[in-house]
Amino acid sequence: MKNMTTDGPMVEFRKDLFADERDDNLNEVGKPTRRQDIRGHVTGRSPFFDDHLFNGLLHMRCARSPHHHARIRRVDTTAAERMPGVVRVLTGRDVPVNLNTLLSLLDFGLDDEPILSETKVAYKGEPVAAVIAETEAEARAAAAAVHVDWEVLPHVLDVEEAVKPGAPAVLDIYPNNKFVYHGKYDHQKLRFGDVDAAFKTADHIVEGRYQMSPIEQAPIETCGAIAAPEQNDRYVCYTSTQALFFSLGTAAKVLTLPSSRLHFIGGTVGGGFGGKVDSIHEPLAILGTMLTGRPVKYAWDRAEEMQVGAPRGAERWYITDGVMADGRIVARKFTGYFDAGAYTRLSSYAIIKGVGHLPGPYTIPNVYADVYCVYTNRTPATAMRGFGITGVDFSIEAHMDKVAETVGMNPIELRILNAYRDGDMKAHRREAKNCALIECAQVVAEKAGVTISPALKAANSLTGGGGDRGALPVFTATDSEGRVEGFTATSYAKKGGGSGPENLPPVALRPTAAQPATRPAPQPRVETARPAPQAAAPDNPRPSEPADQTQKKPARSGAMRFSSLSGFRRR
Amino acid sequence: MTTVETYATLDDAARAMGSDAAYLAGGTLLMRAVNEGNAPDRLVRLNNPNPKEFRSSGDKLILGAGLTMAGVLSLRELDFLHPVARVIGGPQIRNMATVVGNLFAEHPYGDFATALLALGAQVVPVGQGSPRPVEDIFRDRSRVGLISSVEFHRPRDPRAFGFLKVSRVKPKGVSVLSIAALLPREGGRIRGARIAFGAMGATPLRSAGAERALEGQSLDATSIDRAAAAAIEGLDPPTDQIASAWYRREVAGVHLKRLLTGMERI
Amino acid sequence: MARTPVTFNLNGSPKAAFANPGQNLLDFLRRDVGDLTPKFGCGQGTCGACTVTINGQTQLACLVLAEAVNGQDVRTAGGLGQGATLDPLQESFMDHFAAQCGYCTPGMLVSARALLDQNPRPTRDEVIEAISGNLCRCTGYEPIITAILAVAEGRERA
Amino acid sequence: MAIHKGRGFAAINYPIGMNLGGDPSQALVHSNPDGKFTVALSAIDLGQGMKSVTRQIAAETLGVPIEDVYVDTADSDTGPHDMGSFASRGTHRMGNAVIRASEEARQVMLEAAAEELEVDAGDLVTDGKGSIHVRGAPSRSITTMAAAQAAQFRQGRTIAGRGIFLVPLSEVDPETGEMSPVTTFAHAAMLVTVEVDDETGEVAVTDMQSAYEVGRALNPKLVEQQLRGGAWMGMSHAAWETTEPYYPARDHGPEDFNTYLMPGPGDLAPHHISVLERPAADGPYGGKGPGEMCANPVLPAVVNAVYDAVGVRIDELPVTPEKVLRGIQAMGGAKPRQAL
Repeated sequence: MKNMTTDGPMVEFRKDLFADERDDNLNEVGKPTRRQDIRGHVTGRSPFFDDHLFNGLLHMRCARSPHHHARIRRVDTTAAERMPGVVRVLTGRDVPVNLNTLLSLLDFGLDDEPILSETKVAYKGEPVAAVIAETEAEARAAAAAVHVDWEVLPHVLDVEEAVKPGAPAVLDIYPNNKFVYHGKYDHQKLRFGDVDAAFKTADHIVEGRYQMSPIEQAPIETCGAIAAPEQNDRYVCYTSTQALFFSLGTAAKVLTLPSSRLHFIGGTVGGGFGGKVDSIHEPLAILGTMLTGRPVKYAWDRAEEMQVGAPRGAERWYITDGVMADGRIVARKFTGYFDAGAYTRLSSYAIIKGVGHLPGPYTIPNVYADVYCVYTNRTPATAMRGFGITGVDFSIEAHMDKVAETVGMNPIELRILNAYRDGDMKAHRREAKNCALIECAQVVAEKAGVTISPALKAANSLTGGGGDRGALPVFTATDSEGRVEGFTATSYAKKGGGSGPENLPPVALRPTAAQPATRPAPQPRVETARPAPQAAAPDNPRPSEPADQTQKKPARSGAMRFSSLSGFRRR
Repeated sequence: MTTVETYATLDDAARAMGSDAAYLAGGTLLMRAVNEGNAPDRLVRLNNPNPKEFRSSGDKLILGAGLTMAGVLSLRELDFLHPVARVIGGPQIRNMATVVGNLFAEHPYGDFATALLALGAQVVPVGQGSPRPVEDIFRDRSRVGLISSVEFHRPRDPRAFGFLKVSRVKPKGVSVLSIAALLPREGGRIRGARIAFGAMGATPLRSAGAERALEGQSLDATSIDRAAAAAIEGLDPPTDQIASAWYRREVAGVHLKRLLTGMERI
Repeated sequence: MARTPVTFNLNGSPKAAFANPGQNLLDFLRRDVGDLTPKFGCGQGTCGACTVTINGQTQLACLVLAEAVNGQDVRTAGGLGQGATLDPLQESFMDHFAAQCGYCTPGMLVSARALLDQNPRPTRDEVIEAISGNLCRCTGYEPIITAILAVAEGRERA
Repeated sequence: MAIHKGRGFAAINYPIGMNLGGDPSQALVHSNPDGKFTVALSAIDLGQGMKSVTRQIAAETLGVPIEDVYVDTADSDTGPHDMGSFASRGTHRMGNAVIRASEEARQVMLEAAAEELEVDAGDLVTDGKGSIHVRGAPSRSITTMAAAQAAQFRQGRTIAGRGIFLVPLSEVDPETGEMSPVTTFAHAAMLVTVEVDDETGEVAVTDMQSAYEVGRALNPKLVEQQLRGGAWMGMSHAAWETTEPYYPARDHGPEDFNTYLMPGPGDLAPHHISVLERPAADGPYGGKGPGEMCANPVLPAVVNAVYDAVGVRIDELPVTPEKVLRGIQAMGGAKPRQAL
């Protein structure tokens, strides 16, 4: 069954496994057809965003915070505006909706991040002004001439320091530097069975602490966009985005433009690995074009890509396993801290993905997790290949090795013994299907010459699952640790909501315009939750409510709410 | 904003230099600074630099200002330096970077300069100045004028010179550290030991401890162990993205021992 | 600002354009000459995406002063192959799936061509050395090494 | 000095498709008068092969040769809505949307052919080589080009299809975490061999043996590209990469590729790959999307191998020579286990 498909190290296709679940006689699917784009790649003719030339192209570059955390007393652009070649200098005042969170397009999370910060910066490298000049060198020189009067604030860089009482507040809207899930808890919970009871019955308790590093996506093409005026009062935007309509939707929201006035072109991208989802460049490039009438390019240089571009966030995991002497894991408990950096971006979402993945590809009858999305004064984290999973898989599989050593078992046998099989109940309360972990482990053991017991060599994913293993726990221990008051579910980590997005306009829940930045705070600086108006049309006036700060806030800090699911809404 | 001045000779270029000017040779460091907006306003360059600018006089080897790493690799007279030139950057960098420019390369670069320090090389200023030891350049690079060449004596036995570069990335990676050793032997005894370390300070530095441990000794397991144990004396390792000062201290002796053991076997 | 006329050979054809003071060759080739095959990856000389040859030697266009190529012979990936006939290296990269996003590919091919021009039968280690200045984030390099060796060993056409 | 060899193992699964769903992808397919098809998408090809894999899926579904299909992506004026290329959703979501669009277009194509052949469309099959014929009677055939021309110029039909694929949005229970994260999982196992230098702490990965289960290898060479490149990235994550070498301190953040470390071509380990295919019920032709999971098993396998080699557990990535050396020194020397 071995097909040599390269001249280098071998690839084999194990067509013998799961053969009766497949029809291998297809015409085109399964063929090693050349890439459609390969000729363009080898001739250097594939059109990346920066391969579109424009006469009179202007260049944009941002002035950035040198501090981890600081209040902005004043941004002075007068010197920059007088520099050679400078056409315009943008600050937060020029951005129509200068507050966003990427996942607002999915009705997930509060807008928390300015496009160009006006009052405060929360990480080193945060942009406060954008210079537009005739050449890249002139934009660079002028960005250095933007003067900011800073008031440096205490900062926090470690996730567990950040959640201690009295830690500097990174974002005023999230109490204790923790994202709020479902309007209810300061972490995402997973509760399946009763781990504490199971620990008491276990022969061994195995504990571990694991730290994943922050990692740069490092595409060879840096992130960027070129915007230009198009006919019919529209704007065209050539972009390196990984997510065309995410970027288009974000630009429409931030610029308060109907999406029909935007024409996004991309699709040929020089590597992404998750780093080109954030839609940082498109809104500012288009805004530059709107305000100058000329084509504008905004792209990161390599240093910015590495230190300003959002990395894969670091994660810290604590794992405790209850293990029987024969190697069966009967309970597994996680405490996780995701280092989101200064703003939410996609971290809150990564955690839900990670929690849905616990306890890894194993059937364990008692599982518990508390996972925190923690704000620190670091570069905001975002997606990267393996998003939400890579770090916890590192932790789980390093931990499995400790378990194997504790019970004196071959590590491959330990995995097969505990592997999930078709019909098993997973901790997120769905049945396991289409499993293949056992077969992967067996193939590797065979290739590497690792001897495993006949019983485990004969095991498979199709049989031996279900039954007791497929049942929900008789008892699940739940708790209300980490309860948070004053938030509504719709604007936090509850995608859509039970009654559907059409008739559930998110309730306006906003920080006040001017926010104190230091702790301690007497209570969360948000308004009390109000019931969502039922079936209110977007244009209907809001039900009468007590006068509050929300109605007085300046329009640019988020008067409109936009989502891919529910469109624009006036608050 | 940047301006560029192009001259026919180094003498002309030297006259044009000033505190607001930088001399553009291979460009591998200076053009990056230009791209990043960190370079002086005036760039001074030669019209036709010679990438193989080299001559010898007796056992004196004279490497001209235009000589590139690729130029070194193309010259059989410099074969004992090929292992050094071969680990500077990647192929493109070696086609551009000059030997003299490497003397001005700041940490973590400057592995060729480390070799020149071990060789006791002298730099020859453009104009009237007399040759000065490369240490003078390291002391204050900003006050050095244009260099016309760097010169040193060919080791009588080329096997007396050894070089090792340790990097995390292979085959092209910046240094955890580099070591150059010149161990001339007379009657089996080392006379005039020079051990230089790269990436173990802001500039290439000599290991006073290792030199003392080797001087007058034969190169054997005992003297090598002593040199390794004393290697860190005279060095001032930095913490950077590649390694911490602690790590550099811990492994400096280990790598010196490996280099010297290899030289002992020859 | 005073622009400097630069006359040079690009892929065998004479070219003339004006360079800005301090402008690098990469920007000059892309914006002013119109050869988009060299790519910007770093502007620091650390990625190799802008690799070109100058008088037959690979250099990094982002670190070359544009006006320094006056009178020189510059070649880019745009000059590989002849007309519709691709260079054997280009064919081999296609056959061996040696490109994914394609962004490092032009620079990688220029380095590979320079290697084979100087050393038609390189060893695997010599191939590794020759592409060590060209970063690829997608492939893990193995297919690229395989594709170059295939041409060197004559298993690929020509 | 000694070099110690060690082996480490890890096994993982990976959720395919955007977490919790709610993320539609759309595709449009239409034919030209000469029977060639264009697939219009807003998906992104960032190297993973989106254009190529959707092209194969479209050709398979339409029943036409691959060279008769061209995928155009991404222009928001012509490509319908798509959330993007991330979260291992490209092949899964867009592949299914392309199948639906292609099925619809195929049906019109068969109806046009049926009218020309004067048979029932339900009796027609495609041969995948450019012809449509009556099932069991290959001689009663018409080329797809002729069918397309007939549709366009005689019958007044548009051979076109629309496709959308949406996994409905899942709720998440705040109390228990109950949810439907995704509909299918890919799998992998990996055994790596390392060599550890006990005087310097340097770790070299010298061999990788893997098994990846990908649902179906829609294009085996594209799958291999992902697995090989992804495993390299996993090795890189394990022992080289970090934006903050002294995390959580932000000092010494790398700003170029000389100081942001990734393994070079001289650091490669031979990677011997086995591909398993257990088709996913709702994957396009069973495909799962291998692009993200391939790096994940390498990280733990490397730390486990280092422990096997010298007895040092590295619980904080990356595995730098410094961490290994400190561990060895703390134990008073390497403690090789070689248990695997």
